[in-house]
Amino acid sequence: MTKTKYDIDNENQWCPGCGNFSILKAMKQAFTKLKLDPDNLLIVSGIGQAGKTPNYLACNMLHGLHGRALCLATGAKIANHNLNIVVTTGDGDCYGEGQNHFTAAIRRNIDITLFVFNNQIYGLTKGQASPTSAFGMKTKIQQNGTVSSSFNPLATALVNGAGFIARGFSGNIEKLSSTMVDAMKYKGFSMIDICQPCISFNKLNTYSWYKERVFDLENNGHDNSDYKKALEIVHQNEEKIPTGIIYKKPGIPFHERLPVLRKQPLSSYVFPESELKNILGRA
Amino acid sequence: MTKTKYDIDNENQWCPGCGNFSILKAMKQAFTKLKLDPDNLLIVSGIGQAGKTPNYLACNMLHGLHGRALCLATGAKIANHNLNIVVTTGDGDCYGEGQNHFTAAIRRNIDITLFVFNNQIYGLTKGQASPTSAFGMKTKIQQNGTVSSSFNPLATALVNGAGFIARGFSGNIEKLSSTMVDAMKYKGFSMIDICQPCISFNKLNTYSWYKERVFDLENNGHDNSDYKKALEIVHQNEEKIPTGIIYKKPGIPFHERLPVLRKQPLSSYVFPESELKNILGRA
Amino acid sequence: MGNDITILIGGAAGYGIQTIGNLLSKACHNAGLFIFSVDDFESRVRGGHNFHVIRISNELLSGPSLKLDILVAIDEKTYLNHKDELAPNGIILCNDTGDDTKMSNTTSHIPFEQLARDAGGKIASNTVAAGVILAILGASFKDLEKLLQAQFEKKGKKILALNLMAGKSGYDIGKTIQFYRSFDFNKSNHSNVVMSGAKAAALGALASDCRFFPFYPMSPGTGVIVNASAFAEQFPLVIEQAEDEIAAINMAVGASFAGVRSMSVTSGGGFCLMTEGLGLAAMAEIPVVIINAQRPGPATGLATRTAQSDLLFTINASQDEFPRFVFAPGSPKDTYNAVKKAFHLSEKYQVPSIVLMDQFLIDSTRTEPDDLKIGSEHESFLLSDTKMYQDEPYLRYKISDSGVSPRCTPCSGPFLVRSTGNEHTPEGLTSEDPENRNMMVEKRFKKVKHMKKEMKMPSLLCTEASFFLTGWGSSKGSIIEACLTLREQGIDASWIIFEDIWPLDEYKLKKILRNKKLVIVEGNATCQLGSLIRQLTGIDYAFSILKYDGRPIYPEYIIEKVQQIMGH
Amino acid sequence: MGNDITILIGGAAGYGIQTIGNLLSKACHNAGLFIFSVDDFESRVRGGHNFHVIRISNELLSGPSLKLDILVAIDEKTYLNHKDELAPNGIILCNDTGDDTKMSNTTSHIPFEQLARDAGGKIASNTVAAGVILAILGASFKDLEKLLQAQFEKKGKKILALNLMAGKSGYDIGKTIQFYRSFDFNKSNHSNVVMSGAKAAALGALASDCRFFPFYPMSPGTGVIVNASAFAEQFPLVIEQAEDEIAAINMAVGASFAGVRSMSVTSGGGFCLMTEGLGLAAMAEIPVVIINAQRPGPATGLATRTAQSDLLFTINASQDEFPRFVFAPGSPKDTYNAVKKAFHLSEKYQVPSIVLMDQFLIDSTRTEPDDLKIGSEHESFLLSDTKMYQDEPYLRYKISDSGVSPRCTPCSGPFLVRSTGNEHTPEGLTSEDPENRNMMVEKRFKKVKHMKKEMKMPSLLCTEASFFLTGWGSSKGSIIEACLTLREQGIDASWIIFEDIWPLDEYKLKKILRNKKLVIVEGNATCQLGSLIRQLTGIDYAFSILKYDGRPIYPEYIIEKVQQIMGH
Ligand SMILES: Cc1ncc(C[n+]2csc(CCOP(=O)(O)OP(=O)(O)O)c2C)c(N)n1
Ligand SMILES: Cc1ncc(C[n+]2csc(CCOP(=O)(O)OP(=O)(O)O)c2C)c(N)n1
Ligand code: SF4
Ligand code: SF4
Ligand SMILES: [Mg+2]
Ligand SMILES: [Mg+2]
Repeated sequence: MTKTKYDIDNENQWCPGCGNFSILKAMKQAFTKLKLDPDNLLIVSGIGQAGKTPNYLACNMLHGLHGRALCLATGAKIANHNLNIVVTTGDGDCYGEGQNHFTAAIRRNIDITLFVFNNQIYGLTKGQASPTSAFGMKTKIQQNGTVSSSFNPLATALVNGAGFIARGFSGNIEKLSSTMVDAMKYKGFSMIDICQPCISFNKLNTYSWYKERVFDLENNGHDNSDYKKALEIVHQNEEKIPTGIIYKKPGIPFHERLPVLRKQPLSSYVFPESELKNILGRA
Repeated sequence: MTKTKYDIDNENQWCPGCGNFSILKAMKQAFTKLKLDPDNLLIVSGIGQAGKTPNYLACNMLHGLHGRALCLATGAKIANHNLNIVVTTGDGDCYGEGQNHFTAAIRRNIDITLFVFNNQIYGLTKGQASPTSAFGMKTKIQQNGTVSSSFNPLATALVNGAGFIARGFSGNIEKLSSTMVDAMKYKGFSMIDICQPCISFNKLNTYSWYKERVFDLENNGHDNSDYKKALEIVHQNEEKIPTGIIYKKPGIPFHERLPVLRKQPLSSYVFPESELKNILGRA
Repeated sequence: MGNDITILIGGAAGYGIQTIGNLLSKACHNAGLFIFSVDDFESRVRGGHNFHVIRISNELLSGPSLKLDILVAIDEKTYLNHKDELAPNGIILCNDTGDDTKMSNTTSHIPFEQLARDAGGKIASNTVAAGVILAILGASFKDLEKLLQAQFEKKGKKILALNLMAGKSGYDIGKTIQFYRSFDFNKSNHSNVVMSGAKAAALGALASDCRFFPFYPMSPGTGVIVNASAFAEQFPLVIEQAEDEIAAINMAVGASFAGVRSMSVTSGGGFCLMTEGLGLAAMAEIPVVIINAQRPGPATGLATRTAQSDLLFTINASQDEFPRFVFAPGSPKDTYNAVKKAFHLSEKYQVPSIVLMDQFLIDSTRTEPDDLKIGSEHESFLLSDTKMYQDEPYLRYKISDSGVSPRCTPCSGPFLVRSTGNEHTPEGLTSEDPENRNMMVEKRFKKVKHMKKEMKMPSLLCTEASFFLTGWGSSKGSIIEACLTLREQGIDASWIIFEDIWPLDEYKLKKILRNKKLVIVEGNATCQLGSLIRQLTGIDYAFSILKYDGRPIYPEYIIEKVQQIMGH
Repeated sequence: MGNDITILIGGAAGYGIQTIGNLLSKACHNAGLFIFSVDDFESRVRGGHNFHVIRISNELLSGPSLKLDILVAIDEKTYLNHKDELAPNGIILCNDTGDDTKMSNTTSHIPFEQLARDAGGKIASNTVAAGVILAILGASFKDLEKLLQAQFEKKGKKILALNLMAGKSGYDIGKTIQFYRSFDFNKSNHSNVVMSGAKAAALGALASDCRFFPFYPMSPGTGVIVNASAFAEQFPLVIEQAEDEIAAINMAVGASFAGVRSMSVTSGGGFCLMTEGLGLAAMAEIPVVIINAQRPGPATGLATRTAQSDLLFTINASQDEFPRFVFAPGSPKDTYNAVKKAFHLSEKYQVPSIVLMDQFLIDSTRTEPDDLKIGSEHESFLLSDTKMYQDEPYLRYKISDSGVSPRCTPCSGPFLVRSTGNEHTPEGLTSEDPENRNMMVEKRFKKVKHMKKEMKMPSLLCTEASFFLTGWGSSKGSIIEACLTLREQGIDASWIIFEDIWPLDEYKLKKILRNKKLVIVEGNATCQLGSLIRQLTGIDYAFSILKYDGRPIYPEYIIEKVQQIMGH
């Protein structure tokens, strides 16, 4: 592996062969392309294998609780919207425990970029079903197979007004990193749901399973400004997995919706001592 | 008002003129049509004005926490799937605090009926924005208007596989009660999002505002088995509000997905003492 | 004691009872009088039985009162529920509904609604009532006129005229009513403030340079947010309604990490949902302030009522152990100061601070001498001069003597800021190493020694007394007043009031409490402060005066219970 | 003491260390020997450094041990981390990697991987290791053969053959290694059980007629669910993964309301999210059982490690106050009984029960005499004969002397069952009336007097001793063992072990603890049991032996600390 400035001297705890390594690589490539220095980058994450990601990168890091990465990121972005914030999270983290924050972030159009490492399984806790697990998939605990149909994150995002929706595949690093670059350039909430084989626990959605199914939307002439087409694509069933930008439309990010933030980042105001004195006098 | 067997001697605490009274009436009508005795009916609710509903009805009641009615109802239904369970909840309760449970109930296809009293506002807590409040609506706290786009509950339900999706309007009791009957007859998870004017706090979405916009899908020859049509309808913007059953398709409810529940309700098994002794011997 | 009367005004929700209270309180404030007012309302928007009790005096009031000098019964329920609380010589003003069975020497029937209708609209009947009361108290019509002008100007000429007319007819009737006391409304120079706890908390946060208020609505906490949002135009503030309380606390932590002071406000059920995030703040050593505005539980309990029953929960909330600050102010002014202290110390020690309030403190309003100051609480502990980290590595969780490590914000210099809720190395990398774990637990707990020194010991009236009314938080005023009254009755009582709650120096506390007969007074059923005192010092209390019906503790209640205890 | 040795086997995650442990433990169990085994693993799926410590004896073991008689180092890290824990005369088996610098009298190099590869696949190197160890311990190859057959039969002939071959070559090498002890593997008649705490908890729930396990995965709690799910085919069980912990607790409450006993299992962070639902169960008086499987925090802390640090949080969790049961079993068998008791009493008193476990207790396995009984714990307290309610009204929250009201399930008769988390009347209608509120608070707390009588006081070895090692929960075994060892050394120690934690009768407890020199032993940094004892009785402890590095408390650790305290 070539060295990058995002490398860090910390033992990686993922299973050898895990799809996450490729995502990590794609991220480094994307940051390099964006000329984003480590000290100018904040990665916020939840708990899970995906949540460990910023531990393996030279970057500013806020590694929080299971399911709550988007809340932390939203707070940080409101505090200082000059920050470049990427959130790394898992399918359980983001669509399970944290699902309420997922739609809330979309509705706020908070200007951060979300990477969901979607291995369709709870990896770190050793293989329980996740919201994106296929209906009927068997696990140690779901011995007769899951009995819930799976959650459709991209459709949920789309119908609730998300302005940048993409899917990636850890098996195509080049493509993934270029989608990442586009997502990070987008002004507003952007998300990439990334197909990621978990070699230890997901024996159904394996590398080759994905490999056989993924195709590139761009090569198929997809017009990602077309909402109706996007709606069709997010409804596509498992047999064909479209990757690339599914939908993109410009929107007003959260920090431009509030007059106080339009002026300057919240963190950069000076303490309004005299105004305050005025008020206190009249309390 | 004519007396029904669902009446109860308890002071109603809603504001005089609130849309909830009509929903309550529609519920009584629906139960009457279904010949459901009060002692054969369980209403589970959250916290909010809508959550108070079972307090004003003769029925079995489980009045829980803000946001968690669907969880309680799911537990009760798994315990005894012979129960007839209706959930009454508000837009804040169900799409805000409790949103994660909303999609989970859909994915389980748990056989209960959900009525969301959607007044597009937090009523009981005196008028803050809710997830369904119109973008830009002003409130005491959202003084410059809300800065989040609104949540689309019906579209979210549809794209995540819900099998019975309807909208109602408190201003049309007859229609509403007949939709309620259909919803309760449906085997699986059914929901009605009910437009309900909050006269105290929502000065935008008033009775006449709704009245001008609602129309009846049935009168317009809507085929509610058509997913594509349904998808269009749930995307319709505020100017036209379709009511009636938007989408309906048969599915296998949760309690028929598990072998143990297919046999009989969980609560009606006898304690398996001898099997247990076998196991303990081998522990 | 000075001139001191109490008025209760009761009626249905939506009637505007609170508006009457506000008018009275403004009139009194303008005249330099002191008030203490309490709202009592049900968990509903209209109807039901609500009331407002306002106590007025020409001297500073420490507590509320329930001995009614004037009972204004807009509805029947008010009359029935409160007539027995009338003081000797007290008077009753009843809405005239045609039925005059209640008529007596002390009871006047006043057609509030009819007069308002005559003036142009039933809606102004609360203005009629305000007029009657102000006349009785001795205010001039000019005083009332000024107030109405200020209040209704923005609403247009018609509404203003209607209210002026309604006020006048009420005032005229009031003038005909005999009452045994009156106040001097001509004084005006004073430097008092009238505030609710909710407003004081909002101001305290602003004075601490808090800029971000992520919250999820929950009574009685929402009042603080409503008050803060009144300043959102003039100040660098973002008041953001979160999708739930979990989001609120995590958004606060995220913003604080990025350098903006943040506070969330909630009540018990919401605080439950915040406990995990509280632990994250503690583990990542990110400052955050939470107001837990208590109300009766368990669960939804009595949503619009008051309680002091989350003390032990607040101190022990969240898995495992970590230093935290807990404050429980006793009045609005104390609240202002407690919130400032909460921010200051949270930032100084990089630990979470919790301010325990309750519905009574949040919603009740009182006059206090104005010394709301802007101190140094807003000054930042963030490292701004970070040049040294160009040479030496920056360690977010550097081991230090005090346990406090250098805190920088992300992307503020040529170094990396790495925070995590997992156990971590000084660099902020997750680590499972047992030695590192020990070092980090010890680092975090090193702070406690210093934190204790920041805390005020409980206040005492005097150190020698035959017993000590011992309490905390919002019942401070009632305890003080009860104590003073008892002393007037020749009973040798003192008080011990806790405002800084956690962490306390056990040895100092033991010294203070040793050999004292403690009578614990608090708004819960299990005597939590008593348990806490025993936990910290081993010292047991002698008696407890508890109240858990969801209503505030009034001085009269304490006095009655003390007399019971003493076998009077 | 009997023949008693300890073996540590360490290597990377994913290597199958646990399988070796299981084979050893089965072989020992078949021979009527006693084991105590502990797993130590990192929060990762493969790689890193994991180890398994198994202690084997021909007598009942109360605690684990860290004095290694055999160290099996599959990787270098194991050798480096643990070589200093070797007992005198202990031996080391190292994976042969060509480098023989570590070779010594006590160290044998064994090519585990090479032998496995020779047998047909590297994957079987753990079987090689098991073979080596069993040979050293004195088992016959037949013993090993039987076990391998049972283990690999289902996996097909090829895999079975491979493992038999691998086991044989390990066994043959083992036979050549000198070791100073061996066991009798020919005994076989015994009535012991080998269980982990996780399995015991699952069995306890089944024996209590628990049928519904809604849960959200969280280490170390998930183990209980994995164990329960093994019985999902044969029993009327629904094991449902919830969308989050909030859903899990509320689903449990909903099911319990509808008449099915339910339990959820979680750890600290998930328990935080459950606290609001806990309060709902309390307010609505709906029985529910929760296992809080502790791990080090705050926040995510050390996800796969152990701690005893949620004691005070668990007792005080959720807003306001309510009766609850808290148990902290000390071994798997105790866990079985505690879970049964938790269900029984939760149903009897209609209050929530919490069982405090921890990663050490959940994951460690030990042999205990089999007396797992099915008692009356599964018998229902639900009213089934409800004929009387055809005449008199059914009052779900009827006021009674004991505080317990008649519980029926909804739709089970011609009456209405109405439950709510708001304050309510006996009928279950929400009510804000202060008298009703007082009555209901008092009704709920009436139960406590009776609840206390159900609780076991802490156990003591003897009532006179120069000091008392005082602890709770999972460290029971280590405390007992340390105590017995100290007594053998002539030190007059006793133990005091709490298993029933809350509510306790303060007076009885005071009697027991009075005038005793308490040395508190627990897995946290602030001495929570010490605080709790002081809170309940005012009695202070003399010393504390605390451990908060995320690892279990071993007897050796206690002994060392006692000796330090005594100035040895
Ligand atoms: C409140 C809480 N609940 C549960 C857990 C346990 N937990 C840690 S990671 C995880 C799931 C991880 O799944 P996913 O988000 O898909 O990430 P992956 O490991 O697959 O990348 C869970 C349930 C936790 N840490 N906190
Ligand atoms: C955990 C928690 N958070 C907040 C609240 C306060 N609360 C009660 S009702 C409500 C919102 C009600 O809005 P909605 O669900 O739309 O019902 P409505 O009153 O409009 O019918 C809130 C926030 C609560 N009870 N519990
Ligand atoms: S468990 Fe799965 S997701 Fe986690 S590191 Fe291993 S392969 Fe990757
Ligand atoms: S506040 Fe609104 S929703 Fe609530 S009762 Fe009044 S009108 Fe109805
Ligand atoms: Mg995953
Ligand atoms: Mg609403």
